[in-house]
Amino acid sequence: MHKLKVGIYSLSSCEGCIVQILNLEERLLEVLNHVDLVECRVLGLKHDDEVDVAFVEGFVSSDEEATKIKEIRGRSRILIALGDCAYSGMRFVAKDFGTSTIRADPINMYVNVDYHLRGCPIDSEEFLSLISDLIHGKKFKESSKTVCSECILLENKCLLDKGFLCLGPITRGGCNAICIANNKGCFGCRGLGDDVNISAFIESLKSKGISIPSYLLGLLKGPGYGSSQNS
Amino acid sequence: MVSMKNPYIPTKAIITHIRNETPDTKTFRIRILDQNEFSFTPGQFIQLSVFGFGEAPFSIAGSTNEKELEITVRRIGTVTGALFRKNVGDIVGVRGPFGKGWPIGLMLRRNILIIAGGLGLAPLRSLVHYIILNREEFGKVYLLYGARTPADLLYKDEFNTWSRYIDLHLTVDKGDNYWKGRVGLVTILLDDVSVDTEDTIALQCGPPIMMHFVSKKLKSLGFPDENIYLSLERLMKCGMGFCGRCTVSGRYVCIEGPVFCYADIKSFIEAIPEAGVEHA
Amino acid sequence: MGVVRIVELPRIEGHLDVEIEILGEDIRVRAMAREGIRIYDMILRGREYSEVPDIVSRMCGVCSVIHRVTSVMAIESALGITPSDDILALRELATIGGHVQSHLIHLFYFILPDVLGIDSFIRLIDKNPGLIKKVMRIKGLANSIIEALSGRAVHPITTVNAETSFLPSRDKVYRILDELKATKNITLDISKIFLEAEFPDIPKEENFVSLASRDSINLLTGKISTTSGVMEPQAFLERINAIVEEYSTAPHFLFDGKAYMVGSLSRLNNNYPLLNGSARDLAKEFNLTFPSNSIFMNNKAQALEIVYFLERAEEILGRLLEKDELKLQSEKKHGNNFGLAATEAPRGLLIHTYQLENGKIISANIITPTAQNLKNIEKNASEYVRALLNNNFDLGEIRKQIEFLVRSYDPCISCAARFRKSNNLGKKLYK
Amino acid sequence: MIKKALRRIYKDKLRLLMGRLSEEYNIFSPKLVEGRIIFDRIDDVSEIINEYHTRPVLPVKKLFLPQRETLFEYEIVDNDVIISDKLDLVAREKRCIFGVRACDIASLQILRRFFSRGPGDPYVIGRLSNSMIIGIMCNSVFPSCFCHFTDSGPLPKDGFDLFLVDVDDYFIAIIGSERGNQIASKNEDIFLDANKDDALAIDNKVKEIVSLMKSPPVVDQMVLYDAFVRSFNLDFWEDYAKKCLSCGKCNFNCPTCYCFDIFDEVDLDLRKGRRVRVWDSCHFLSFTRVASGEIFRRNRSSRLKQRVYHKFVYSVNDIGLISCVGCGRCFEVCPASIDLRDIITKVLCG
Repeated sequence: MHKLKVGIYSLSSCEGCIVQILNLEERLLEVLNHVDLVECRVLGLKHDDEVDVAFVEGFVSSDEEATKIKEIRGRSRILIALGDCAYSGMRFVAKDFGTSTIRADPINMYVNVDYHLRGCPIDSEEFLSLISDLIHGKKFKESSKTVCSECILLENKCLLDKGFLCLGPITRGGCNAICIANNKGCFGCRGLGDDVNISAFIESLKSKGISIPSYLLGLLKGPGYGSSQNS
Repeated sequence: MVSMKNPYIPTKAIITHIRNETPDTKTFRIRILDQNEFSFTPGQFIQLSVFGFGEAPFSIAGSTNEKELEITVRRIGTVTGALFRKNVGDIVGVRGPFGKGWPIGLMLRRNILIIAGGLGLAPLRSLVHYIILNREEFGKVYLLYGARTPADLLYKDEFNTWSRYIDLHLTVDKGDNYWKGRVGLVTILLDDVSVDTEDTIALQCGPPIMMHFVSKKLKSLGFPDENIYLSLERLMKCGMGFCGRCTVSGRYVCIEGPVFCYADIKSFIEAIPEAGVEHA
Repeated sequence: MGVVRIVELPRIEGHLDVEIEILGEDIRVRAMAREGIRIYDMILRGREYSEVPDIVSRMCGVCSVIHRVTSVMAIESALGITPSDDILALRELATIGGHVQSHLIHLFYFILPDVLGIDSFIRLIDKNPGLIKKVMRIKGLANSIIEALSGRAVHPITTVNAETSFLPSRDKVYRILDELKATKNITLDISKIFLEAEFPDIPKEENFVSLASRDSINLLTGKISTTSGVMEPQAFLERINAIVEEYSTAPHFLFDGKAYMVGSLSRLNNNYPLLNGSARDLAKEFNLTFPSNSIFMNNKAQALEIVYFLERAEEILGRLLEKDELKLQSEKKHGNNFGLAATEAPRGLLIHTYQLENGKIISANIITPTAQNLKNIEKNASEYVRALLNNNFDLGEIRKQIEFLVRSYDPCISCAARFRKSNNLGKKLYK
Repeated sequence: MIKKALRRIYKDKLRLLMGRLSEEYNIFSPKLVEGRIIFDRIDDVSEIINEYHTRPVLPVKKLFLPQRETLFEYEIVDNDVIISDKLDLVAREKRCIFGVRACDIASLQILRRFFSRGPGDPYVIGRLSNSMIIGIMCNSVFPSCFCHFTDSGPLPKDGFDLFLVDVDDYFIAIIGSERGNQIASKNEDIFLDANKDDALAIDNKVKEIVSLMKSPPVVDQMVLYDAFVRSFNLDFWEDYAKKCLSCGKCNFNCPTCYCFDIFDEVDLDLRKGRRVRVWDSCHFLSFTRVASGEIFRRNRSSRLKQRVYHKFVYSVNDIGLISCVGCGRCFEVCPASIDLRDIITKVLCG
């Protein structure tokens, strides 16, 4: 079988998504048995030619980067946005919905994105299932669960009930509620889930006496970023 | 103790023939291994496994008198994508048949009006074959079939044969240079035939939007609710009424359907817009 | 002779171009950070202080632990909170996990190809799978330490503090301890690759800056040691200044108007007597002497630190396990709303300062190790180019050597990038 | 007054009994795991909690229909597929589930009835028939409890082997099955004769619990059914839909929600794989999405109604039982605090 040629690229970012991939350790070796990693600056690999799959982390903050992402798209069959920077311009992490004057554009403002891997950083299990789908020619499907529903499957104690802010009910799952499992409210880094009800969430926070962070009001207007390929 | 057969385990089957129908549709003929025959009622479906990719429901499109079964598949998802990469001789898995098919008992000696859109002809093809085999058992039979373009018409090379036994009418949404037939939605074909609304059973299968308009039109023509049947499309994962994904108004499409009588659907408390039934 | 531009220097964290300009006797090297603006100092303004650790840990995917810990310590200082010794010990553990994984990435994924003359670590998958697996095992161990204490290896979820009192289960701790013991020889083995490697020797008088230590090599607290003496972090802050170079999206720093170096080598140069255990034995075995003035020794210093840190982790864990209960209650006095924390990131001295008002951040200043090193990189590289030219190296070889030299600083541009070129943001952000 | 046979078990003998049972059965019980009480396999009877004042977030359902279950594994060899059935494992395991409350026992009866339809689901039914159920009566009431309304507690009608009622220093054990009876007669040193007042004690206890419960006024279940049927198109559903977050939590911790998804997982080399089923939620948009992209319950209110109507109407049509057991877990965890009892009251008021 033809091995997929894979490139990993980064725009402005912390490169944590690449580190998350490297952190797969021996399971990465197994992946590398099935794909050809041909290009990755961090690992010293240069290719400058066509690839089957391009993973791109980071956002576009300059014209040079806009050119770069277009150049990568031009020579890749499938392009995947890695992490919150690439799919929303880091808005879900920075909780900045529309007020920023800093240029931090999601890559889908410039090119078509085939799949998103959400989160800050990406979830390595989700990365594995995406790469497995690509190897097998399947369509990758994002989790349709909310973080809240993944959390209850782990039988965690609800942080909202304890009076802490947790964005679990409106955030797209796929991370196995890792923050709540670590006793920390969901940070919302995976963006919004399907058909979430933000105004109802705000009401529910009010009734629990949890103060409403201002960015939630910004979200009500719709972030306009990170729209999923499922919708 | 538990010694029941595990109904989740598919039976192995082998692809014996693949025919291209349209650019994105193929008909697969499948022989179930270790099984001499495969009996089903037209309108029933099977769950087909492509190992590694999953399982998906497909209407049976072939004839009831054949030992092998046929399904017509459009490439849209994971399982269909994988099936399209399969070749003759490859192994797949089959469970079924599942569900209730067309109401053949009721249709005997009555006139039949079949309305199909696009891929919706697949579960009706096995019915057409059944009718042709047992032609004398039925009254007048009309088949009204619409597709997006002439290239999207399924089973084209069977039309001549069919026409000898039944009244076949075709339409396309958009014609091409060679198309001499009707252009428009399948409902326009209803204007071309004059059916006895009192003694005709109408059967339909197609995209939700088509069935929606066809149901409305049939009602306006005066068809009684009891004489209209349609095949509903829902996501069936288990096929046995357990996974809960295919229910409409609490009814399991996988066991009570996919073919439902319009009168039944009208009594559902949940609206079924594709049947033209909207409550409240 | 002209200009050589290394575009997007491979095998470092972040985007850095290096320009070597040779005009007769005049040799200039420019370290041009290319990363886009990631102005965390700005993003933080107006935020609740509780949001800061989550946001600043996103500055860097390799050293997210230390950014998180440093921000928490700076905010604690603004609020008048003094963390207990046990909390500090747990934070040191998490930090050690972060340092070891960062050093391993730097040494094996970034530097080893220079040593072996290959382009990428992944070429070894076929040639030396045993080595790859050893490195991955130790890196996995380092990550499991972070995970146990902070929930996730990249962008840790929690910081040990009195509020969340997140503690790893004893099970996890024992598993880590077992693995620490089981992998001792592997750690020594892989470190030796760098200790025995021959690196170019370019002795240069340097100003090595790090935290000053007393009992063990300090990572989280303490004064700052420079060639001009040991001083309080605040005093140090007053003697450095940020320079806006129009070609770089990261600021360049000078101390008393001079370039200086932070990082592993500075730590060992300033604290060598505290290096103990196997790391000390290894230093002797390989005749390494500190202080050392060669930047290439930074790689060996990191290799020694990996050994030292993992032994230190074992020691801390053992000590904590002996206690029936950890003291997580911190002391709280009235804070004055200004907080500063100076810590040691894997790449060297890191300073976070925050000014609060009514629980909100009104200004923040994050001074990263790489930004502090950039001027030193330029100075050192220029002199190295001169030395190479004198020895008749051609441009291709010079380019390679400069890449190696820059890489040896283990620069991290993601952290350092702060403002866009050709604007004056830097002047607003730094005094 | 209770008609079933009664025995007494002194509390200090309970672990002795469980210890003996553990020789034959794998024991499952509410157990303390990292500060939470959850149903789980226990290795040592000392882990059994016989007085727990909270309840597991996930009901006992998870032991019969696991969140994630491998239905079968397969291996592709040349052009053949070798399927290995995982049902054997289910069939072999004898289990004793201790500490099940009446509401959860009632839910198992509903699941049993549901999964016995048609060809039957051999995994769920296999586990149900291999499991001994030792229930325990609630000593206190949670704010969300209304099992009296759904006629599923505080005392279970059937579906258990033994049911313990906590009375001071002993339990009154209600013998619920022949299997329960055998356990009692085999362990005569533990199962002592009941006092003639014990039946009365149970009665009083039930009355006390019921009096504490915030339950809507009890109505005949057919009245409830009719009221729901009549209310389908009333406007108040939209008010609930405005509050609902569609987060799906109420599905996952409902003792009777059983809907699931099935998919294949496969190794990277495409040789070995498994067919897996996982719980799914009718609150998710994806639940009714078919291959062509059509979504049949796009409105939030239609999804919310699907869940509620399933409990009080569809289930009655299907298996002759309402499938709400009055545990109130769904609104205990609901971030929007949508209280099912309010819905019921609204529906009954028309």
